[in-house]
Amino acid sequence: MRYEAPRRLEDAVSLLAGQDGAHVLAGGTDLLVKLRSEMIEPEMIVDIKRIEGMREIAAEDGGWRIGAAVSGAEMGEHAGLVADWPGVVEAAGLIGSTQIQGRATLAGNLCNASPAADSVPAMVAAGARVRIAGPNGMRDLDVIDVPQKPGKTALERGEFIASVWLPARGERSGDCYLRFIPRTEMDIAVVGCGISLSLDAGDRVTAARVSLGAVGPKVMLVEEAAEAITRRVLDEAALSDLAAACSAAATPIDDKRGTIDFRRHVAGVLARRAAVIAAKRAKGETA
Amino acid sequence: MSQLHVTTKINGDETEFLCEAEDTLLDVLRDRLGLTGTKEGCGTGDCGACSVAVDGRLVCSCLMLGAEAEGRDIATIEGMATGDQLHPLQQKFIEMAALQCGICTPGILVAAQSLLERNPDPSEEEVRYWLAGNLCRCTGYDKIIRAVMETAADMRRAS
Amino acid sequence: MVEVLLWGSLADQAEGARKVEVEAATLRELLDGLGEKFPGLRPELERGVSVSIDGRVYNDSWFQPIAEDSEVVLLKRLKGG
Amino acid sequence: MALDDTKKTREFKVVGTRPDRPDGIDKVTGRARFGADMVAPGMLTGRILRSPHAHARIVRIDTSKAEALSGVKAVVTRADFGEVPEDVADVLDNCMAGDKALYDGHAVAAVAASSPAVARKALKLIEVEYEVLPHVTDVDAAIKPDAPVLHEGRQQETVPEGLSQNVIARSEFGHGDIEAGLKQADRVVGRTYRTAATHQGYIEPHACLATMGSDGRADLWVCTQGHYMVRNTCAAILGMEQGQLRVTASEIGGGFGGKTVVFLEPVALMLAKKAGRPVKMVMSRSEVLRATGPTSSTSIDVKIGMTKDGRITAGFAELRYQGGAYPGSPVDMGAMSGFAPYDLENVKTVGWDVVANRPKAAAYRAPGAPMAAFAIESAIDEAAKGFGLDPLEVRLMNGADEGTKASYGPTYPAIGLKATLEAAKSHPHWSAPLGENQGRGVACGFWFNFGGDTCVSLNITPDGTVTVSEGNPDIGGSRASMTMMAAEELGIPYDQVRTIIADTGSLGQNEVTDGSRVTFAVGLATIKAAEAAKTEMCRRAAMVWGIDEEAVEWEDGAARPAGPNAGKFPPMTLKEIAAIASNTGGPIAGHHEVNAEGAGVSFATHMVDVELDRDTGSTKILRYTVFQDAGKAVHPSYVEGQFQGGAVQGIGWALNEEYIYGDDGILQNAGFLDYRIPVASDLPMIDTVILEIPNPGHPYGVRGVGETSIVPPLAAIANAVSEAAGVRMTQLPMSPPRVLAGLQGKASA
Repeated sequence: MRYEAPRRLEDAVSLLAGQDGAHVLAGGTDLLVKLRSEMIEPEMIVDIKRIEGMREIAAEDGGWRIGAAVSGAEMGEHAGLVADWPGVVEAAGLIGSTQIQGRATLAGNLCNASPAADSVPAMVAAGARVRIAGPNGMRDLDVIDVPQKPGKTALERGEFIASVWLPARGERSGDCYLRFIPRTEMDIAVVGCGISLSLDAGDRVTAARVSLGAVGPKVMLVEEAAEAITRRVLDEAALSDLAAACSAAATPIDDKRGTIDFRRHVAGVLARRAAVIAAKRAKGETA
Repeated sequence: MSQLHVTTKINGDETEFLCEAEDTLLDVLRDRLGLTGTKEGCGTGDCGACSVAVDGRLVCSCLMLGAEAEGRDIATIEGMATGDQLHPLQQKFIEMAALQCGICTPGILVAAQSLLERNPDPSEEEVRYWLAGNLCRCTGYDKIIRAVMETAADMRRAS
Repeated sequence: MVEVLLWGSLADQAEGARKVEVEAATLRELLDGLGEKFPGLRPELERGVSVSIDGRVYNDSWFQPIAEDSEVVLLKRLKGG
Repeated sequence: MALDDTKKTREFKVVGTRPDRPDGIDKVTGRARFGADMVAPGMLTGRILRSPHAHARIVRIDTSKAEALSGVKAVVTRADFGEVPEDVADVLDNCMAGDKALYDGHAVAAVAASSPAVARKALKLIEVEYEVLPHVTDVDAAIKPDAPVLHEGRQQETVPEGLSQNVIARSEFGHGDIEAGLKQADRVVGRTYRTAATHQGYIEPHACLATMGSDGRADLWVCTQGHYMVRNTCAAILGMEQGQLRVTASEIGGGFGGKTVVFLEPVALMLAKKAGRPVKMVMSRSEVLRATGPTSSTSIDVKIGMTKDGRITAGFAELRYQGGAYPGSPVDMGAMSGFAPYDLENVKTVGWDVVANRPKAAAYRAPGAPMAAFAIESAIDEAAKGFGLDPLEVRLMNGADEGTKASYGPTYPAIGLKATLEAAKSHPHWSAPLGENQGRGVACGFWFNFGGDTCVSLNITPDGTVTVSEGNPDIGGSRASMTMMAAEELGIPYDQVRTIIADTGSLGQNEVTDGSRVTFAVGLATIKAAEAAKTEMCRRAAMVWGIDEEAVEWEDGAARPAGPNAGKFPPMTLKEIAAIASNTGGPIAGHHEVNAEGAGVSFATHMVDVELDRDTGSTKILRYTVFQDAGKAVHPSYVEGQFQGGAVQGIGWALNEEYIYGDDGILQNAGFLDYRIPVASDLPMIDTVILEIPNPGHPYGVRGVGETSIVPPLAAIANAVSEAAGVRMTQLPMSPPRVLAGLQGKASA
């Protein structure tokens, strides 16, 4: 196996394009687990951390462009990001342990293409987009379209994610990510839920995006759930419609971490709780 | 298969080593540099026994390639004391019996040091969540958490 | 003569009696005596047993004395973890 | 023999204090050397090829390609091992499969190579032809007559006709008449309880470094709870004389009973023998979970008859334990210990030892007892609360005391069960208010504690400092306790003594560090060794003073003339006597070898508050208090550490830990991600109350404490969760899906 640490984007692209079995290394917290367990036997590892810009967080069009090698811990220490997208930051800050968060990245979490990835529902709810570098130059893609099925992404040969862009956060809007795990830390999400919403002066929901993780082959955007609360105040009735819509949309499986009934039920519970927190944040109250 | 030549700094000392591309930093520390204070408990980032600090950031050395150490500044348990002067955390852990078998102790000490560098006055909950990635099976964590909080208090008084 | 209490399922191998009598002044004499008097007990004795004498458990001390009025209870071999 | 002249009423100067442990600095600086930290010149890496099937006949193993790979220095299969004595036959078969692979992960071959990478490649080149057989992993399924059979002809005479060959043995304990007892009851609680298999969860994987010369002499460096056991077992398996094999114990990174057996060691020695070079073997975490010694999964029926006022008229339990692929589950100890805290007129327990296609069970801290206590203490709690009675009062009313006939047979000497219950009743925790969705649970627990072969050698150095050599690996701070007892007995300061763990070449046979025996038995031998040294030092003083030996006694660290015609001599301190040792006959030492018997039992009561999240079924531990009898706490911090560690292993067992096998018989969670042991943020502080009811069998009254602390938590937490949920939880782990199902009224989960 070869290890390469190119300094320029173009070199990374040509390395990746020119070699079968080449894998991208950013944080490495998923890649190295697969490497050591021989689930993958890469011919080459391309470490993108020395490429200019990969480790920057920059303001752009009112939102934030986050380099693909920025770790969850670094995001948590960036005041602007935390203020605008607390949901996305807390999602990245929940992955694994303090040690894992010191390395794990949004792009890595996304490209591992696990249905239970913690940061993905939050990014989907936020309407995030990724900038992909490849042999034919750069292209942008919505985060929701990156994973296709467990372990498979939409990236072509030679392509890798260079950065993630979070749009501007509208007025009176807030986001939140919650997950259910049996312990208080360290587990893979049994269910994950990201919600981003905006409120009008009367606290009625003007826009909402609701996303669920670990309840289907890939992270899903639940239109019906957003519909259930749009143009309504988040009272008990709206919240239970939201919960019902999420439980209905969920298509979970039974596995060692949870049962179908449990995941369906908890999807509704988390959606309800996440909406309440997102609304508080939208109103500027600390949640 | 040619090995990689890596130049880095470990516990303040300029260090060079050769390693395979697939060797992890943990493999390098233990098998090539003889620094066996950093332990392997799982090899998958789930136990924290391999915790080190890289450029001041707490990470699992089993989930980092040795090659990535090029030009980095690495701190391991062996560098925590200065000469025969133990770090206050090391001293407190002994005094308060905050270890039994001791296999998790190096990882926990490195992690706790990293916490106190960022947060000189952590609450019990903050200590518990920061150390959630360092598994211990002997102590039930009680004396470890107390030792970290008392050390923080001592260091605040001393500073 | 010493009275020995056997555990429930062992009684089936000693003609159904929970309490048996054996001529013994030491642990070794006790175990040998039981084996001779009740051949059915031999498989279990060979697998190894513990013996409680007056509330304290002995595994191997052949020459541990046993008084006539000692409380002697046969136990499955006790091992720890 | 245990000394009967009890010294318990004396004033202790060192015992009972909290000095720093002697091995502390090495452990906090990373210098301490554990199993995987040793290297040797010319060392090879050993790795094991493991069966991917739960049950399969091994038709053929072709190692030729592996042997041909450059860098491979030795390949081992079962064919390399000869016939072995009957008592280690199962141990060998478990270390290296014979004609059948009996569980997912069972070792079938091994290689030693010049590097880890070559070793990994070599394993892939070994071709094994398997004839896959049907398998069974559940204990109740394994009993059915039509279940796949693992062994022929291993069924003991105690098993009635017509049951599957997988049922190995039946045992029955107790006294009185159950049926009569049940009739006297105003109410009978009868339920079936099930617990999942759990692993000891030590953070250090098994590791060893083996060297064997062509002269048949060998050395082994290994992390183990008993290097003398390793020596004897490996010698038997390899057909060596025990004296030819010297085993050195490394620091051990946790064991809890899981390192009281051998897995890698015979294979490493065989590889080293064939390769003619040292071989190091280190297990991965997945190998530790798939192929070492988890404890049994169980299925237990309990019936408790109770009168309105809380008296238990009958206690019955039928316990089915699967002990993995070989006979020897800890069901008997579960059946004997379950009702041990109680004074019962009618009690009966029946234990079934069953085999299944799972790794061979090893001991896990009070082996067999936690599961039995979970079932029995849950039923007692349900019966008491059924009559609206206070669960502590009911346990006090039925509690065992001095003179009680124990459920497993003997009459108790002085014991501390009621003292722990009284302490619990008067503790502020018992009367603290509870909030919504919160519940409080209590449970009692017991463990036998053991003695066993023990050797200690104590030497006085020329400058008068003291070294103690013991043969029991120190997991929880026992070097500190031995140092304290030696210092106490010699009347010198703690820091004048240093205790080390000696290899098998330096001391006689020592029993494994288990059975909470070390502080009891090694402590006893340390005290006797110190006494022997004192006797010799008094003799030397008598020589110098020209008086009779009998007229000299040892007091406060010095020899002093005593008795009417002893004469007036200034006391000679230990250091003064040591300085002239070579002038008065030679170096001074004391040693003691004994099979320490008569260990005292240890009782505990645990109390826990939980809070349920009714929407998700998850359980939060709010408060936890342990009340346990230690006889005499030599080093209170480490006694507290045993209480806290046992309680938290119990919390993991009760809420989250389980072996999950798929229908294909393959372990699905062979890693710390999905085998979920408690993390720091899951827990509150664990409060402890140490009670001291002296054990007559030990000079200082010491009782073993290490194991009892894991017995009550499963039941205490189940009782708390059941109260908070309003439905009786009968299956462990009480995972959120199970608790949620219980809350949603889908029968008792």
